[in-house]
Amino acid sequence: MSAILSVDHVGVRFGGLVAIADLHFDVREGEIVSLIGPNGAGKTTAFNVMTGFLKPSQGEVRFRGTSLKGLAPHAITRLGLARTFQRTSVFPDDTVFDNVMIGLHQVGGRLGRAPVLDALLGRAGAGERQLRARAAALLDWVGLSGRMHEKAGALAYGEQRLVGVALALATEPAMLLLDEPVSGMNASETRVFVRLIRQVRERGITILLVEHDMPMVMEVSDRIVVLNYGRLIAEGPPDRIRNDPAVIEAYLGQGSSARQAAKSAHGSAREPVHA
Amino acid sequence: MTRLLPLALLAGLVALPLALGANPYLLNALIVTGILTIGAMSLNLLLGFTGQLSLGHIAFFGIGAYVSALTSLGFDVELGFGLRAVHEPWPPVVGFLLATVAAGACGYLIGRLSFRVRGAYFVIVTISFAEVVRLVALNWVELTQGPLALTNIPAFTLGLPGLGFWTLKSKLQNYYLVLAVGTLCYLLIARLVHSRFGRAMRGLKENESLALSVGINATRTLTVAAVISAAMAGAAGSLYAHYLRIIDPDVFLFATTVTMVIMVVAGGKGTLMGPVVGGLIFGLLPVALRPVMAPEAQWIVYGLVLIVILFVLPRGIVPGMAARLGRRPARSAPVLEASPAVPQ
Amino acid sequence: MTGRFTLTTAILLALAATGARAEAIRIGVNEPLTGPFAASGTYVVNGAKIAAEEINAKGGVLGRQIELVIEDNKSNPTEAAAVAEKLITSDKTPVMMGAWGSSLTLAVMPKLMDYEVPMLVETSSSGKITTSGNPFVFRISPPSSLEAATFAPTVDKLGMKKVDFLVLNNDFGRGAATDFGKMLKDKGVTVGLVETMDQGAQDMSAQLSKLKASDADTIMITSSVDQLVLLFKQMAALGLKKRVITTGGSQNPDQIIAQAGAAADGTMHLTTFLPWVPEKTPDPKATEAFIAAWKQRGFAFAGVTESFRGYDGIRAIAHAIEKAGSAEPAAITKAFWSVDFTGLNGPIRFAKAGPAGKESGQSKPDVYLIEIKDGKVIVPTM
Amino acid sequence: MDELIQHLVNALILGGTYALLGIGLTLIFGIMNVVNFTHGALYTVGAYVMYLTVAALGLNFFLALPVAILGGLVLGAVIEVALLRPFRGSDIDTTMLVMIGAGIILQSGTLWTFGGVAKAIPSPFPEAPLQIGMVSVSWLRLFVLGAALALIALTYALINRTKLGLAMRAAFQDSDTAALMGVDVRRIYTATFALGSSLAAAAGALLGPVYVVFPQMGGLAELKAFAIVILGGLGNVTGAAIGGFILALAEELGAGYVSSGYRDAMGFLIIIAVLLCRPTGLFAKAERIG
Repeated sequence: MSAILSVDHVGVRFGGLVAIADLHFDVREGEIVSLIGPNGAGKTTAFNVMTGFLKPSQGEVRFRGTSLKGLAPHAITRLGLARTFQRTSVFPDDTVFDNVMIGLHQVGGRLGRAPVLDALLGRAGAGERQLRARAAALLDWVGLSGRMHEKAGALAYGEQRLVGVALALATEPAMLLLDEPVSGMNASETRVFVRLIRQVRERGITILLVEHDMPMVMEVSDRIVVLNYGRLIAEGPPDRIRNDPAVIEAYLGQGSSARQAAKSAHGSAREPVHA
Repeated sequence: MTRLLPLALLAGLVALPLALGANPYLLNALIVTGILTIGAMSLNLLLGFTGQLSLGHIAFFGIGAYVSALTSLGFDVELGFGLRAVHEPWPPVVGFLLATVAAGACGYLIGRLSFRVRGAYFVIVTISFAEVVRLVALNWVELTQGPLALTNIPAFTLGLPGLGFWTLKSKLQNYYLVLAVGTLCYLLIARLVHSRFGRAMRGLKENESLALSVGINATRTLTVAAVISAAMAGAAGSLYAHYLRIIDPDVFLFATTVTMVIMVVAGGKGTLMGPVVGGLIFGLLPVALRPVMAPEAQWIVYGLVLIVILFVLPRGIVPGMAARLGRRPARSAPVLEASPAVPQ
Repeated sequence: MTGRFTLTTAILLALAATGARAEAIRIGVNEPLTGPFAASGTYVVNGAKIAAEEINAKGGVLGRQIELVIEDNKSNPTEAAAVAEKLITSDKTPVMMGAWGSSLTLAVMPKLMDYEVPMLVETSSSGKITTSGNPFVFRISPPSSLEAATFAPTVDKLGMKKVDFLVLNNDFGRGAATDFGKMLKDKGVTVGLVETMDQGAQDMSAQLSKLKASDADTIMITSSVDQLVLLFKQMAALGLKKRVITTGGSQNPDQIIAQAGAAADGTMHLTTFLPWVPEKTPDPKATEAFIAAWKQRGFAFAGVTESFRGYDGIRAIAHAIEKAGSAEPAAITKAFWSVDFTGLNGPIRFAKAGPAGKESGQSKPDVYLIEIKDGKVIVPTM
Repeated sequence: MDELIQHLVNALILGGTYALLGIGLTLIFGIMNVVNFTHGALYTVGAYVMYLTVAALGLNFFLALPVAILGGLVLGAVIEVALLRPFRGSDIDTTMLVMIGAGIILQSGTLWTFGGVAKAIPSPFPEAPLQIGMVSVSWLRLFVLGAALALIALTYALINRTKLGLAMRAAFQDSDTAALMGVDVRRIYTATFALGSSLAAAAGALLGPVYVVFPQMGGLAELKAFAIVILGGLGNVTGAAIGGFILALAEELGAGYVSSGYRDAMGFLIIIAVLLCRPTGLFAKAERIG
């Protein structure tokens, strides 16, 4: 199959610090690919470049053949590339249902031609009903129907991740970038989530995910891309990655305890974009 | 319940003059309060619903006032390079429409220019804009009469050509005019907030990155909000000009913006009823304080109340009271309405 | 404290003591008690209070006491108009005095037309006030054209050749520049720069540097006393030594001497009152009595150059009510035309001004040129 | 030519106090992320303390200056502890509103206490100016420039040469990390706000004798401080110092050669122009936003 997303020799520097150096890989249509690497390897930075939150210092990202150079995040979403966020994945003051309604922004846009005028004149009735039905269906899919009327900010961490996924799905993407989707979930929640990811893929949505939960990554991925210190060090199917000496070295080099600590502390870690 | 409160308040306001008799002093206070409340409602659209603190809001109000006044008074101005702008007086209704359009256009400009910056920069840009406009009103004497004020502004007229015009000279007529415009603005804002556009504003306010990632165009959304907000402020300014029938550059004073901000924050930013409740309280407070306090002491009270509210009811009176009564703030109302409509 | 509350209360208490409160005739007083003109407005109000107490002590008007309803217009035109409306509609005052500055008075004038209530204008100097066809306006202060005309004979004596102006950027200032400029041109004097400054401006170095570079021999300045103090200090700092003549009648030389010190030495001022030499005033006895009453209340002497207008204003209103025979707006308006007495700065007698049929009343007070010499006010001999 | 030189000298003299005003404001913003709407009120308070000590108590002019600065320092510390500390962690808009409230109270309080009549502060300097060729400068203004430059130098030394300054710079970089490194961030915040406030009070105390003292004097000063700070880049101390002189120059030349009525508009026009071309200020390094 053809590449849906091409990361073409992308480099990112913050001042003198190299966050990503010459990153180059493709994701093919319909794949589930994981982007892994020790903490600070540049995974989230890579996501931010792909979704327009950061401008790369060099190289470019192409989505379905279109260069994303210079495109604002909302414009990239409109091309069909959606993402979730590591820490702040919800609109905290709104209900779960309203969260998804906000997420359906684009779909709503297709339903009405002059949204502001329609709103002022009160002409949005039919479209609104359609949107609500769709929001309810989405929540049902991710399994949050029962939480519909709760404030999103008050949900458990794992459930907030699900809201984030629902929001991303609401944009009707062709490809989904998931940033540590199962962090904060317990084992059974993770299992449910893996099933959800597979369902998403079955609907024809390509998935690229960043994750620390290795068993989950190994289970769900078709292919894995490994980053260390901003460089690609390995790429291939799970079995090959599991035994790749460079990968083992990277993880061991950092020390497994440090890895654990980094993992559990990631809630307070600073992301470049949201810092 | 949350729908009943605005209705009850509206009914009360409609009946109020009957209860007051036509006490001109109180009516005057109510009219000015009403106009400022419309200003506060429009400010709330930006401050409350998009989370952008505009401290130059009075500029739009003042521009509306001046445009409307000049449209209905006419002017004859030398523009330099041998150009002259001469304008014959038009009816105040036209002034009102032009005021709305002109203020909205300024809102567009300011939105395009200043939404490139956020936070402190945005605040200071908006203050600067208001100050520049004030200085222009002060110094372009040929057009605005400068500090002399534009006087003899005609009172509002309603009607259609051919059917005759009805001049709103009395306080009672102006009171109902302001109430009608205020209600209209309230309804428009309510519609807007409960629409897709309103959700986009809220999304940007609560989590801008996430909002962008679901395809919301931040600059466009904020600019449109600024246009609508500015246009409403301009409409309020027009009402102000034709009611007081005099406008001077002090209409652009920072203190008036601060008054509106206090109205919004105290009432509850990001709620529909907040600015109305805050507007009524802080519009009528001076009337209550006037006999017992010097103006500077009144301002001390204002400042104290602002700080105390931020301490005690950081989200404002309306959400605070709603929480205390175990009810949800008015903004969540659509959810309650919407849920039964969702097919399960 | 400038609060009108205390003032009214004091008067109410005084009236209550005489037991005549119920039938008091109310006179609205619309003055700036806060904002940039607060000091002057307060002086005028204090002068008005002295007049009211004096009149009441002599048994009042038409056998009734008078009561001043004092409202603060906050030095703001819009507020001045609102205050006028409140005085007329809520306090039912049949006649008013106000509103100090020209911008404030002009803002009030449409309300006078709307409600047909007369107002005595005690301080404002803009020509527009009496030429716009408002028959409810009666002014005892000189418009700048009158001030300029009175000053005209002195121009030759001073040997003025070229004059620059530095004026407030409002009708008060610009009006003065226009009227004096016209008078000077008629006398063959060249008019050079006309520089303006904002009401609240503090640093006029830029304007003064420009004036310093000009070849004019005289600078005519029209502004409020606070700004004059700043100007004289900054002129001294820039080494700007030219003849300075201020106009407008609200310069308050004593405050200038106190605050600008030696920087004010040699400056000349056109005033409408001569409290420094009571014997040269039109009614020396009244002047002395007024100054005595002023000092007795513990007010600073500096204030009399402003407060006498409030004093004369209320006296003129009382005369009008007396002549009207009733406290009705229409009757008082008519009666203003027959007021005739000697005020502290000349006869108060209203002549018709403005478009025929709806003339305003303008009294013609005396105008004096004084000079500050060694920290004292003198009347220069020419 | 003489006129131009006189304008330039005027601008230099004015620029010193503008810089002082700007530095105080930008320090507070840079370190605390607070837009200080009490800055103008503190400027006014500085001037009134000066007036009280010199004119009312009859204290020596040069002794009164440190008294006014100390007054600003104490008042600033009180404001920080009472009003800002409880709101730490709130968004910038909330602290702005708190500061607006405090500014209103301070300004109206001054009006209430001292009345609206402007007060003059007598100065010990000779009335006759220093005359160099056709250019004159008053001795008082020269002293004001000197004092302002000395205070700016002192502030620089404090930031760059002391332990407190080091901690302030650490908090400026990243307050969380600074806290981890053992810096008492709360103390730094109080110190910063007090320092910024004392600079505002110093500017008021220095300009009070030059002009007159009245309750609303701070309003315009505050708006000018905003302009200066935007010009130099929010949080940039050197930028604010240079911005002060640029604003003074723009005002002076604008009033001298364009129109005196728009003198005070210069600052705001500069703000708008700067934000159009270089939103982070003239002297700011490119900053990541997101």
